[in-house]
Amino acid sequence: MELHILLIFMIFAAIVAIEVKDLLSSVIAVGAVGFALCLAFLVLKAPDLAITQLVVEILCLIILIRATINKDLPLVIEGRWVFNTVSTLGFIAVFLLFSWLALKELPGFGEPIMAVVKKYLQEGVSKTGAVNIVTAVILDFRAYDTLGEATVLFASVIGIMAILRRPGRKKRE
Amino acid sequence: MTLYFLCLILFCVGLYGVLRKRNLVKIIVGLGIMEYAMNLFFVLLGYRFHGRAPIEAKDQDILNMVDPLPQALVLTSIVIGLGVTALVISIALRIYEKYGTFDITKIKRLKG
Amino acid sequence: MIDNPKTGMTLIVKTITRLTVGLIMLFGIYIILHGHVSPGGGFAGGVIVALSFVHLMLAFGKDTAIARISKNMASNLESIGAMMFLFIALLGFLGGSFFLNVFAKGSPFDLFSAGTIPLSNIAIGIKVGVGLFAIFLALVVLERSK
Amino acid sequence: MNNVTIIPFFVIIPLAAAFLISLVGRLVKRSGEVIIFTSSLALLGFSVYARFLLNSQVGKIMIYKIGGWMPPFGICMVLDGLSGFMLVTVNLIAFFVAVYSLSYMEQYTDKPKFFTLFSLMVCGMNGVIITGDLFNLFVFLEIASIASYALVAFGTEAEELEASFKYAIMGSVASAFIFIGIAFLYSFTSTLNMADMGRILSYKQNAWLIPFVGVLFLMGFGLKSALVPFHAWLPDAHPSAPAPISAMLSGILIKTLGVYSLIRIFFNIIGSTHGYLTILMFLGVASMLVAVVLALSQWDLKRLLAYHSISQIGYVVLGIGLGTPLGIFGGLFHLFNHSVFKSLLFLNSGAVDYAAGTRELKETGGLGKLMPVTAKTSLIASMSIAGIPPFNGFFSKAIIIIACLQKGFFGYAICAAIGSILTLASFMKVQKFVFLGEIKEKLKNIREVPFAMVFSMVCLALICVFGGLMLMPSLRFFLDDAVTVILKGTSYAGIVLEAASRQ
Repeated sequence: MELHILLIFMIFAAIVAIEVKDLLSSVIAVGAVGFALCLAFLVLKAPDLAITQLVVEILCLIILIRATINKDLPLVIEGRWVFNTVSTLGFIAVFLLFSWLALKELPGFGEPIMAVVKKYLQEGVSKTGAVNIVTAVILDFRAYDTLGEATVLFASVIGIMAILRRPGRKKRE
Repeated sequence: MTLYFLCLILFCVGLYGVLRKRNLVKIIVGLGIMEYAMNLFFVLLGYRFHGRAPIEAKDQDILNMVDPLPQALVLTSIVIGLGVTALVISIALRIYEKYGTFDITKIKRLKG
Repeated sequence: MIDNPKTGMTLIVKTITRLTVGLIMLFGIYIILHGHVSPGGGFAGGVIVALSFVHLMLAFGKDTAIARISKNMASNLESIGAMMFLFIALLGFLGGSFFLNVFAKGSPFDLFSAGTIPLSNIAIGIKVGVGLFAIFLALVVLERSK
Repeated sequence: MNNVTIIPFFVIIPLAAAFLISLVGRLVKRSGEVIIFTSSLALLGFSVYARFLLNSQVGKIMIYKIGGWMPPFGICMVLDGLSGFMLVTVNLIAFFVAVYSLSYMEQYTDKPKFFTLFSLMVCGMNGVIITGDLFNLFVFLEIASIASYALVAFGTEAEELEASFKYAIMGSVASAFIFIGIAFLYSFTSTLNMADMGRILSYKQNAWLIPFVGVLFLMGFGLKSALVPFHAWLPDAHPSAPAPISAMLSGILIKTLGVYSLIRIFFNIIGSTHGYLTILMFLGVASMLVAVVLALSQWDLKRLLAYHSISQIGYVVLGIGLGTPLGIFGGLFHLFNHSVFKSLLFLNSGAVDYAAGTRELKETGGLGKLMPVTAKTSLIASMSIAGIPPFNGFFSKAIIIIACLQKGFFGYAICAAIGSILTLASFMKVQKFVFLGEIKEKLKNIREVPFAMVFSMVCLALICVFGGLMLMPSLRFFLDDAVTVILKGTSYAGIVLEAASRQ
């Protein structure tokens, strides 16, 4: 039940974030979505994710607020995109309709199949020595994924430093 | 089931923002919302009624934990999302520096 | 604070920051080291370490933070962290397979257990901490130099 | 240590190179160049060696179990005919582009960062190709994508940043769709290993789930490979990047992230049904015609080439969508050929840009006399892409058209032929305005580009000329094995799981 409330809150906050005119308010509203997500992770028994989401959210908010503060806050003018808006909404409606049909065939909420995972739970501690099964999965069973994840972050750090450097080109002689 | 659907609605709110908003920051915000929604969706899929967090304790039964695999994958996904968001923000800041605005309609290539 | 980088925020903020920044960093290190026995791990802890630097920078202005760790140094440290993780992965070849957890597993619930997992957590923690700080530094330097 | 130990090195080498370059690149002069050259040469050697090694294996498949975990529990790497083919293609182009960029990137500042990102992109592509795990594919796809977003904006000019922003947003939306698709599949099958997933899907009944997931993947990978309704980002992103990166993006990135992943998922995991194939063929033909018509009206050399990339991807998708052995053979052959000649064309355009400082067709002219090598290689590439007989493009296009006729799709065959004629027309325009005609006054004193750039262009042109030789019986295994993997379809699952328990 609390999950429903959290999700509905998140949807409202998201709509506010998308529709509000002021950029700073928009960023703060998206922060609200993020912290609600953090709570939802706690309810879903995912403490690792809750910690990570919380700190990542703080960092993202600091960066986003610094990006938008002291900048002009232009009114987002709209109106002549009626056709586009309608077609986007149509696409979303079709997407949701078919996803409803597809969701019916998934196992119900709260009853995952857990075929492969059973082995992780049974042998995780004895095979890897890590008590935290999530850590055992990300750093032993699927450590290769984590190498990829570290590389993604590395790529984005190098990419950001490349994008923010100046000048980008040498002058032509 | 309803939860899954609500989660996909959240995803679509983000998608709407990305596709229809005319401001770089709004687009980034929309992207962030999409990321939240897809992470939450995956974790919801792994929840189990009366399960407990996937951390071993000395006096507890092993097999009543929630599915740890989606949590591990979503951890990866959160970090990927952070990387993408930071990269996109830095690009947006450089664009702001060149044009003095976040408004797409004033930036020639991003129209349409 | 953006208008006057030299002074940073007010005295109250600075004093509180001086008291808390060490604790925040310590907490980050704790989270990194205990990744295999409690929730958290290299990523969460690394972000907390990065946040402690960000905290310092927001309160005191960028010079104080840069005096502790410069952008080039952050970038180098990040590469070293990444190399360490790759090296741990390659260590697995000693046991015959890429990413094999070669060290002794020890007894569960101990700090020194789980073979290479704590080492991986430390490598990731270093990488993420300095990497994210480098991102933040680059963004702030961009804003200043306009 | 046995034969399969070679497989993880396709990821380890570029990754180690990237980390090393970012560490020592600034300190030691020219170290970045040395490392990138060595690593890409090593990768090329390894990929060719691995391809030949594959011939001696039972069932032509090699499995590497990371960390020693059996497949459904850990991640495994799979090297089969299709991966071997893609690996050789990617590393071949990456090597020549790396050599080319040694000289070309002199125009930009901070070369070590460029080489780091380049290495990461190659690492991402290799990772996507050899992985046998669906989520791992997503992770490596993101590595390659993020590196390419940053590389597109590497010049940090206004239009490059805009193109990169658009590309990054579209790419992230595509990734989100792919991620949701993976989440659906995970919940339904409770496994992430591609082979195991294929096995479970083959007996588990469903009505709406798999079509819905199929559409999600089609949108996601379609966006990554820029098929026509999803192509809007490509004509901005590819021309804005530095020329070597345009060559990488158009030559191999859209094929690896888009077409290869699409093939792997649709044919080997979900199983190709008539409906998917029809959609693929339709998208292919639409891309082919729409993009070539748009290309005709372009006056920016690189933008014109970018539209042709979309159009040529259409041929590849059409060939594969036919689903017949000959059609798939033609599609894959065209994929290889297009990688070669499109990279060559982008390198040519980079050479023109490097020497003349412009890539507007109206401002250039008569460069043929001043830059003979660039002019000749570009002529070869233009004839290849237009499908003039002795060059490689002719053979693959002919095979695709014959396959269309064989299956009775006369309309598609005619469309393919028309597309080819329009391609010829637009490349005649390029030749006329860039290399023939009068030399403009201010371009009088330009010279041929440096040796490293010439070397890459000549080598790629030679591959264009002799590419048709791949049809010879002794070399056909290279393509035939890849076709076999696709044709075997969902029995991929059984083959991989059986090989995993054996090796």
